[in-house]
Amino acid sequence: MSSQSFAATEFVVRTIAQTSCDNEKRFGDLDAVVGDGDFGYSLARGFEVILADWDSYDRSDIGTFLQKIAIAITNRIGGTSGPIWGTAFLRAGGKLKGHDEISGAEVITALRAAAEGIQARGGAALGDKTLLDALVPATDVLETKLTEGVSAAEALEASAIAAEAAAEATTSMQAMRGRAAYTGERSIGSVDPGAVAVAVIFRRLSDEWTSR
Amino acid sequence: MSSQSFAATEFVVRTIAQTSCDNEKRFGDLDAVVGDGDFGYSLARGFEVILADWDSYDRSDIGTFLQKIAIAITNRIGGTSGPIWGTAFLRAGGKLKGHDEISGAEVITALRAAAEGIQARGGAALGDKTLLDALVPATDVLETKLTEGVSAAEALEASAIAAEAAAEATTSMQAMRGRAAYTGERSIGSVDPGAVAVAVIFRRLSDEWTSR
Amino acid sequence: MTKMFVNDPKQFVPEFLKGIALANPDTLTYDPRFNLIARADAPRNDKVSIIQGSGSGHEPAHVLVVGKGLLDAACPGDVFSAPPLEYVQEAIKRVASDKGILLIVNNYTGDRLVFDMAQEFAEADGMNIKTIMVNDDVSVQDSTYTVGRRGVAGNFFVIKAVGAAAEEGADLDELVRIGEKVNSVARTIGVGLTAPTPPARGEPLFDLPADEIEVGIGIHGEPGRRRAKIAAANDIVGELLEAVVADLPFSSGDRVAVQVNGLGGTPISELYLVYGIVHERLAELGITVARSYVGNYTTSLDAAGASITLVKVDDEIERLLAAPAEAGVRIF
Amino acid sequence: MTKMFVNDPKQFVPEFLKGIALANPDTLTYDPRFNLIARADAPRNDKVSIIQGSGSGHEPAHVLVVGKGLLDAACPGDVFSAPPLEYVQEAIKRVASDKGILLIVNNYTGDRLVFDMAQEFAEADGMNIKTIMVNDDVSVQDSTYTVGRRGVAGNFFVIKAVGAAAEEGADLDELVRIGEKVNSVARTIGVGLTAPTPPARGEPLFDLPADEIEVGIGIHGEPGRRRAKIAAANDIVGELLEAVVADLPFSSGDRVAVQVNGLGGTPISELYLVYGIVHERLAELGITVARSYVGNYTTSLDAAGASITLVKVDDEIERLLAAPAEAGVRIF
Ligand SMILES: Nc1ncnc2c1ncn2[C@@H]1O[C@H](COP(=O)(O)OP(=O)(O)O)[C@@H](O)[C@H]1O
Ligand SMILES: Nc1ncnc2c1ncn2[C@@H]1O[C@H](COP(=O)(O)OP(=O)(O)O)[C@@H](O)[C@H]1O
Ligand SMILES: [Mg+2]
Ligand SMILES: [Mg+2]
Ligand SMILES: [Mg+2]
Ligand SMILES: [Mg+2]
Repeated sequence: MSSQSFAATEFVVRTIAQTSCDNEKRFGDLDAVVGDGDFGYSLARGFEVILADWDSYDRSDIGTFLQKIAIAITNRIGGTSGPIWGTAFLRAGGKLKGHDEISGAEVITALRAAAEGIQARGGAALGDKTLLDALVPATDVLETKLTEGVSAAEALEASAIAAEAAAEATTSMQAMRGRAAYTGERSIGSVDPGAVAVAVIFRRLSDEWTSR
Repeated sequence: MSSQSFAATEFVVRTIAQTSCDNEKRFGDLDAVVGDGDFGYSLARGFEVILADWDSYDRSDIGTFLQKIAIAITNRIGGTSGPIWGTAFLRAGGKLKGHDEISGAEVITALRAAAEGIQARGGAALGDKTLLDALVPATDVLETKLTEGVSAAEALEASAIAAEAAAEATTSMQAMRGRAAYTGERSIGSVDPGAVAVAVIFRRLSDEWTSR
Repeated sequence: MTKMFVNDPKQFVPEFLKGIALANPDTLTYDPRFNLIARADAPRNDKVSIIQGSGSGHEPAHVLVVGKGLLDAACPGDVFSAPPLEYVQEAIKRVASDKGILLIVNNYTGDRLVFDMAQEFAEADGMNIKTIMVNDDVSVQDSTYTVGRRGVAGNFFVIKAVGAAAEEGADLDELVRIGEKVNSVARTIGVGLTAPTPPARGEPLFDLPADEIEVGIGIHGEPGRRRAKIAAANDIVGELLEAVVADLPFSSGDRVAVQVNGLGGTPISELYLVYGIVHERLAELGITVARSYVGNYTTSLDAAGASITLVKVDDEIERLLAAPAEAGVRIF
Repeated sequence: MTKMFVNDPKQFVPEFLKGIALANPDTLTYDPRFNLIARADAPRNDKVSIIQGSGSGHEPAHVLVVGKGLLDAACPGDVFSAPPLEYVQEAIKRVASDKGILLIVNNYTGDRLVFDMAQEFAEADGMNIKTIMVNDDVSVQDSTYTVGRRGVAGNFFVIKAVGAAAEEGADLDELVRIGEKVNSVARTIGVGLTAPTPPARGEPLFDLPADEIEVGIGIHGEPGRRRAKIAAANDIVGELLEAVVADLPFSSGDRVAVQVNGLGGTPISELYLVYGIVHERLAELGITVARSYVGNYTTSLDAAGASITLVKVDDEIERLLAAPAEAGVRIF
């Protein structure tokens, strides 16, 4: 339970939680443009519980840990983000059940499972202007880099850059899913809050990876 | 019915009505300071009817004419001002029943009757910060001047100046009657809207008297 | 242009009264010449008829509380203005009952003057007519003023109690006794978070800075006790409740009816939050809530804010408050 | 600091829910762990239990329409957020009836996802559970979108009709039939004059210039069809009504229930003014008002604005709408 990989997993989860809490206002403002403004609030209310109860989650193995986190956030995050983020953690955890160590390839498998879970739950396709439009490109780059054999830090930095570019690119998309879809063409011209959140998280993971 | 006095009476009534309509916003703003902001609206809604139906009021004699005006405004002006201004016209008219001509002394008698009517109806004393605090000093000066034998124009100008000074002087009074009284000491520091209305009317009467 | 639903601002009152009449075709009649909303079945000679005047801008008070067990007629003036004499005289004529007429008047100079005049005229006509003055607002310490206290949200309880008693056949003197009793045990104070905007004015009645509130505000936006900085709901409600409780005073063992009344622009969620605070503080003081009312009863146009009314109840008042009633303001 | 009645903004929802519970001690129960307001007499095994989720900030929808002939439970999320899964699961557990559970869900992604998950889990537990989706908002032309129309004020009519039928003992399939029928003939459009201010945000959700309105606004302040300049009530209401009437379409000879719903910050006087316009225009079109509702039903916090809902009624719907009901939102 104190393997390298476990520490890295804890770092990732904690960074996701911390980033969500720190950016409550920013994410809320983005959601107010063509949504209902609660995205920042919802994420923060869910992830602050993760930080508060940090030591209490079952750490039998990495998969179990992620699934306990999944249940906790599904129970706390309201709105679309509860089922979406909860499903992502649940499916990623499912791929890592029993693991105490994880390889780069397994990280990619877990991320793919998360994205597929989001897709299955919410019915969104790539290009529908959701967080998938940042998560999938970031995963693609991470996979390419890890396959090339670069360091984790380098791979993570490349995927953060990809996530940021991808989040920015949602500006020109028309929302086809979620509340923003009700605004039709008026959704074009602003970034998707979920995609930005993914990019901000990848950025912070990369920035803090080496000093973790 | 087309005597000098009758024409002068019509001029006075018409000027009161016109002034009330023209100053709707100003009187309303004054009433909003420690009142409820409707004074301008109330006067204007009453007196616009007078202007609209101008030719229809019974002109058998000056007193009857004033009393018909009294009934019309009492029926139209809401709030405190309906009974107060209605009573003033009613009592003034009562003193001029059957008259086709009126002397300066009779004008004073009529104005005294109006002020007494207001006092009887609303229970206010001088110094209570109401329109009486402009009406009574203006009447006093008018009486003095007419007794001195100056021209009507000169007497009217003196009374307009007195009304203006008296209205200004209500600033330092604490309201003891009407809605402003609820604010206690907070009513000190602003003019009484009713007193200002009286001063503005006297001013306009004086300004337009010679060219009427 | 003002941000509200209005056509010609001068026609604001008649136009919304028309809407009320159209929405209640079976139970209400409307005479647009006198802003007169009356029960379709009034007058009934076996029942005293009850009239409330007052200005507009306080809806549902009073045009929407015309109905069974409440008012027989209301003839509001323009926004925030007592009705002209003619309106009141017509209302009296319209619902004149052999059993008598009761006027319920909130204590403002304009209302007093016009209802006094109307009562005098009606008495001269041989009518059996009496008046109850409502003056429940503790914001204004009446010792310093000659005009007495203002009538505010407490008028709901007076109307509800005498309305129920009138429906049971009580005579005019009995109604006056009941109404005066309810008024004597009703105490209210309000707080304004924003100023109301009269349609014909098109701008807020006064400037209330973004971080200030008016403690003790009147229902026409009249200033109250003091300007204060906006504070936590617990603190604002604490100050209001203290003023109300100390005034009667209400004390341990009392049973009360409580109203948390919205001024028009405050959502009902906030009003329930306020109610929760009031309920718990009263419990701490040993005061029991016999009946609660949360919502918009006596408003001040679109002002954000609320008032808190406590009425000390005995068996008679509690029974009359609980009696059935029907009015234009309804949910289902 | 925001100008509203609030303590800790994060506790806004639990604190007003507590107020609702304290004000209705005999009829409602409250579990603060899950924002859960339920009928004190639920579950009854001779009656299907009805649950509505949805976010907070729409009061009286939905926590204040828990009661006889309406909902059995409501478990709102935070302001404008669908409830987390746990809340819905607890609500289902709390009112589980042998006769079944009906979920009424307004069509938003968040609500759909969480209620779908909850229904799956409940079915896995062997429960008899079904869902009605409400999607009455004509503002969004659904042909261009994959998410369908939003559910807005029309949910009141679905709740009222199935609530009445459930009280009469109708089974789950019958309730689904009735609810879907009502939803299929309900059409709504709203207009926002000002933006709502979520307590935790402390500022309006979006900038609406002083002379602009949002035509077709959603109940969470979502943008609608277009920004327009503020205009006379006749013009605004004309545009809204045209959109609603053309959509079903409603036509001459139809009988309708009409709701003029306030978004929270608009006084009831203005809503009646709007109702008057709607009533007269419908009459011109040969459409008869069978029943009218004017007031705050499905709000958007403190936003000024209104929505207009038309429901084409037949004898069955009219009877169910007229059936008696009791809820936390009440007047007397
Ligand atoms: N159907 C969907 N599938 C995946 N992600 C979605 C979907 N709908 C919305 N999202 C994401 O969720 C974000 C908004 O989350 P949130 O504010 O919690 O939703 P809401 O308030 O609309 O319920 C969007 O920015 C988008 O990235
Ligand atoms: N009791 C009174 N007697 C005489 N004049 C009064 C009295 N009360 C108020 N007024 C006058 O009426 C003016 C306000 O009139 P108005 O706005 O119509 O009254 P309200 O709106 O308070 O009913 C005050 O400025 C004052 O001059
Ligand atoms: Mg959102
Ligand atoms: Mg005034
Ligand atoms: Mg007034
Ligand atoms: Mg949301």
